[in-house]
Amino acid sequence: MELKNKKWTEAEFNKVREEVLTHWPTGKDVDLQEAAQFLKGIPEHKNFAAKLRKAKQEGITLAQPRAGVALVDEHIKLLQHLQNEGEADFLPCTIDSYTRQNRYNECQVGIEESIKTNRSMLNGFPAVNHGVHNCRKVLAAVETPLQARHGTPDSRLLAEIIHAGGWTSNEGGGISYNIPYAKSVSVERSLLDWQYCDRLAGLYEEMGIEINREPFGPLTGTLVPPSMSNAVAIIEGLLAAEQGVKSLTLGYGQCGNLVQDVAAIRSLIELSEEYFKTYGYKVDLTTVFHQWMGGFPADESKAFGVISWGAATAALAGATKVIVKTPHEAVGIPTMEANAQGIKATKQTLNLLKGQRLQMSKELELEIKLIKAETKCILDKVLELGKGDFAIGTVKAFEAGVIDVPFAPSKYNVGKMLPARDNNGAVRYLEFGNIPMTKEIKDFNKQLLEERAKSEGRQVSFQMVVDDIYAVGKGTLVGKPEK
Amino acid sequence: MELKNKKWTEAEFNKVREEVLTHWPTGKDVDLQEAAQFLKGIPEHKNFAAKLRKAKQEGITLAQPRAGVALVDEHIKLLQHLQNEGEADFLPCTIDSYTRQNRYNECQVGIEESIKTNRSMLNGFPAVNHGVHNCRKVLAAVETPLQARHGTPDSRLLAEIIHAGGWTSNEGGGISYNIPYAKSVSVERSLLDWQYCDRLAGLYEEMGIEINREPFGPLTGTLVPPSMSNAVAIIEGLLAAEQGVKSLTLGYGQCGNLVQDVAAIRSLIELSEEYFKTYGYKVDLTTVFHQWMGGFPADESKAFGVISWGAATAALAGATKVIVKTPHEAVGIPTMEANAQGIKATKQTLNLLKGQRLQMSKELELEIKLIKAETKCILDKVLELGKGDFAIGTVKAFEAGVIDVPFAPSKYNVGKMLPARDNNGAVRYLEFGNIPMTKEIKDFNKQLLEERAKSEGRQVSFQMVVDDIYAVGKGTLVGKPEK
Amino acid sequence: MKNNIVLGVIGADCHAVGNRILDYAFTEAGFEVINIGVLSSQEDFINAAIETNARAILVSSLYGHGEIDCRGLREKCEEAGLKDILLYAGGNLVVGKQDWESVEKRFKDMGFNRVYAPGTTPQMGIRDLKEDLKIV
Amino acid sequence: MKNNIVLGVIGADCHAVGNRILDYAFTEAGFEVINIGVLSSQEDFINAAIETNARAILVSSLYGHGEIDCRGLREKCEEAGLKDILLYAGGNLVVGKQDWESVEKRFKDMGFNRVYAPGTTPQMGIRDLKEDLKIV
Repeated sequence: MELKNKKWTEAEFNKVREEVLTHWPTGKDVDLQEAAQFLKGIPEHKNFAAKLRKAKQEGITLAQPRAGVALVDEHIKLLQHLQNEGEADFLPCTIDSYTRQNRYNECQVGIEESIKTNRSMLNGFPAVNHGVHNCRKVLAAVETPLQARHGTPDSRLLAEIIHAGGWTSNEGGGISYNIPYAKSVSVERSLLDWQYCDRLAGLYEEMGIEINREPFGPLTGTLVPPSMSNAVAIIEGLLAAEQGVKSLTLGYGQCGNLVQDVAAIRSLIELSEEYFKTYGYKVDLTTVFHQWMGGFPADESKAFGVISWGAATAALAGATKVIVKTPHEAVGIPTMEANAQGIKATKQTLNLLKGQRLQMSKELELEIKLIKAETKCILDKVLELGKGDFAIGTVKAFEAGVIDVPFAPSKYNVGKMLPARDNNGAVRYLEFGNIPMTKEIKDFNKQLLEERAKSEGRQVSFQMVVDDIYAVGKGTLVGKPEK
Repeated sequence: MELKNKKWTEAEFNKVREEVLTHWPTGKDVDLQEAAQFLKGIPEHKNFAAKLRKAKQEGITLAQPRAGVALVDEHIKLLQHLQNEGEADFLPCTIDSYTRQNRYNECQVGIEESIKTNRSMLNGFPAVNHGVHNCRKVLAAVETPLQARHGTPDSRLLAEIIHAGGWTSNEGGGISYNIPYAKSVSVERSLLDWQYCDRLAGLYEEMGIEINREPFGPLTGTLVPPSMSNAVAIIEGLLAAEQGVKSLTLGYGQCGNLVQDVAAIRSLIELSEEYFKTYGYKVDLTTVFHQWMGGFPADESKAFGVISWGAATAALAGATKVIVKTPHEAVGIPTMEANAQGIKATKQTLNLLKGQRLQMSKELELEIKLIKAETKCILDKVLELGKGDFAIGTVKAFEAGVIDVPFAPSKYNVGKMLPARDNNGAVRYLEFGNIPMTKEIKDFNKQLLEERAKSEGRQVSFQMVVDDIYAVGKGTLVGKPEK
Repeated sequence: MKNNIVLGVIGADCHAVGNRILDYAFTEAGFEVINIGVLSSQEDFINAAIETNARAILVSSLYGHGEIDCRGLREKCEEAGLKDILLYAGGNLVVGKQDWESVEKRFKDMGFNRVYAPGTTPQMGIRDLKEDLKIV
Repeated sequence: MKNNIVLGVIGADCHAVGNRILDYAFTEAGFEVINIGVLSSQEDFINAAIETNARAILVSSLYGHGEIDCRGLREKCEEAGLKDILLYAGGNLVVGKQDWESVEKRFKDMGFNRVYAPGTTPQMGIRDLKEDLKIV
């Protein structure tokens, strides 16, 4: 099938679908009509799109953890703890890394070993292996909507199973679940596979069932300049909307400078709504703010400081949802107790800040303008390369380094761009590589980084970037040279 | 001695001093000349005033816990833990409640029982009973400046002992350590006694030794409108400056609305500097921000959320120092481990926010203007009542209810004023009592509270105040009616 | 018979906020509250109880010295002729985070009828007091 | 003799940031780094080591599956003729917060020469590698 940004026909979809459902035996249990009936029976408080819309109307920020283990009953126990003790507003099913690579055989090994050793040998819930029935079992056991969170370049079978299983949201996108999560999956391939996932959501919408889709905003989670992640989010949003997605949650990962973080969320909303309008899509747009995705301090009290500051920023930015970290972040996958602790600190902060927003200032206005201008430079070029088609343009933009994600594992990412923090902790472009920006923007970024270099008595260099990566784990935002 | 806002003469001071030093046997060990020599030998990094000045120059916020136990060695162990594990920038010696009432005999009972039962039976360090020698022992054991923190209407002997003991800061003031801490000490009495403490600090200054003084900003710590606490802070600052105090730290307790909290600190700095200038005092002014002083959630993760948000607000306000709460706050005096945890969460947040300030917005500008206007209304009337003398005016202002502190135990406080939160969580005047404000200000406060009452479908009433008092402990800022 | 109760904060403790709220809540609940306020001695409580013929003494302590301050109150009440008066205590009664059951036991051993942990709502105390005084 | 080392992230793990930093740090320290990147199989590591005559294999695992992914690597190295090659492992090697000593022991039992806990700096690995390879 040839990639273009055009809604798939029924024939196109069904042809691919037939094959997709054979990827693993559990695929045969997916029946779209039966699933639609099942989904219609789910109460509104367990529908992701409906709960998000309500939060947006009330102007509040809801909290969602990450969590997933190998076995169904253990997973239910984990989610119930996060719901009852942690007071999570949304529950996740984080999918394990083998499923993300479609290595279902290895999932099976992981499941069996988990039973044998009595501890989860997988870093998430292998939903494909567990199948539709078990996904429904998980939904029945909780009182919040469920979402699959993963990092799967080819999530087609997974999407079929989770939606039929009653999970009303799927995270990911053709860029955001490929470039940061795979080494050798072409952009063309993953865009097509995610058009499938979006079309599936669109089909449900056409049957009167709301399914939320959430492109993964933070990308590599490491010093991604807001304009780069916003450009990717807007492209994924437009591609999803074309396939019929109606409930869209665009995301952004905290960088750490309050003004920049708030500006990132505001410009993401404003610019994406502009594009949706231009292209005639009617979308129920919400936003998700990811608490700090980089290195964490090992000390749990310090981790609470990082978590709470992320929660405060999400509230001040007016994000609809915040994804929560835990005090165990530095050492790996948290216990369910630690996970609940992260949610509780977050919710307390959100409640204290209910209704409070960062007010407009000269600096915030400037930052919103800058992010929008940078994002437009990228998107204009993508559209030019694709001769008016964002899907084709995206493939060419990666080839050309017009879209360039820092620290991405994918060989389809040029990797010439380099980011670093300025003196206030805002993430700027240190090397633009082939990213097309105006001279004015380039000079402004350069000037800010040279100010920092000067104040630290060193040259602008890769060591600055390394220092920034380790900085939060060591307790600061901007990485200073070792004394 | 007759109260007026005038620097005490040497004769006046010495006459009172002779008597003060007889209040408890340890008083006889205080020798001002010997103490001055000792203080001159203290390295700069252990001088409170010097470290504050450096922080102000660098634009950073430093963290200080509260802590104190009955016995010297245990107290040293506690402080060393807060310094080494908690990374506290300043150390406190919180003084026990018997000392605060000058009941040194009961302190002695507490000390003896603490030795017998092997746990602290006092809620602080009884510095007067321990005497100069032991205060110096504590100082020698740590590497940060020390400050006495208490709540003592008559702190004269305590001040003599701690400063001679090498502690270079004393918290308190004639209003702020009387009205919230005593039932039947007249304002005149405590103002005189605190003039003594200020004059003592001034004498050291004249001998070339920097002593920091810190009026206690939060007063009762419960819904105190910023203009009321700022008016008291400015009066105490002016009275201290008259007695020769050069290093002054004015304080404010977090109310919870970001814009109001930042406006409170900014207006406190601007207005007090204006007054110092008018009256010709040369003062090294710094500020202290108290993390939330009201009821805390019992859950420790939630407490971390409250603590971190306080730290973030302090940083965004640009306060020089922040006073830290602990995750044990809801249950009473914390263990040293919990105390260190509170500091670590705070310092992590401060470090992440280093250099970040809340930018000027329309709303912030308005709030600064409002707080200044309200404060001026109070101060103008105080000055009028005192016929130009702030000390005399203060006594009369309390009699008249011109200064009126909510929820204060003192019978010298009229207690007619009632505060409550508006819809955004900012603390407003619900009842002005006899506090003189312009009609415009009164109408504005009233309007904001009626907006809230309307949105909650109830009348403006005392129940609203009760709900606000419990709110943070229950997880929100504004107290909503029970459903 | 009127339901007079004496309310106050014992010892060198000056925490006034909770005292105001308890006053408000118990008054709303129909009790006649004699509020002797903060910084009150055992004698202050006993004198007020005798003067007003009170049926209960409600002692608050928020600053951790409650254990020292409350010792002997029951004995002094009996000496003063307040034979069957109810004694309640609540707040942050001891220094530090201690096992609640052992704290409660120590106060009950001292002769208190009811002992309340930090964070108890006024409603709890009102319910108990109505039960103990057999008020429907 | 050149000090060639093979660097990579094993299994289905795509954490690329640390890999870039290790590449940078070991190169700066004078090693010839053959970086096979993320999502690398045991075979990828072994093939790269044979091709470049490497003296050490540095395995990263950040996603918790390290225990499954690393099993048998030592045996496969020996089968492939890499008799004395150094095997290092580091990152978040297991799922969840586990006792570090038991984790280290399990990896050493699998034939790893050095095992690193979360949060170890590259400098620590560089120092150890220089020591193990007797580079002054």
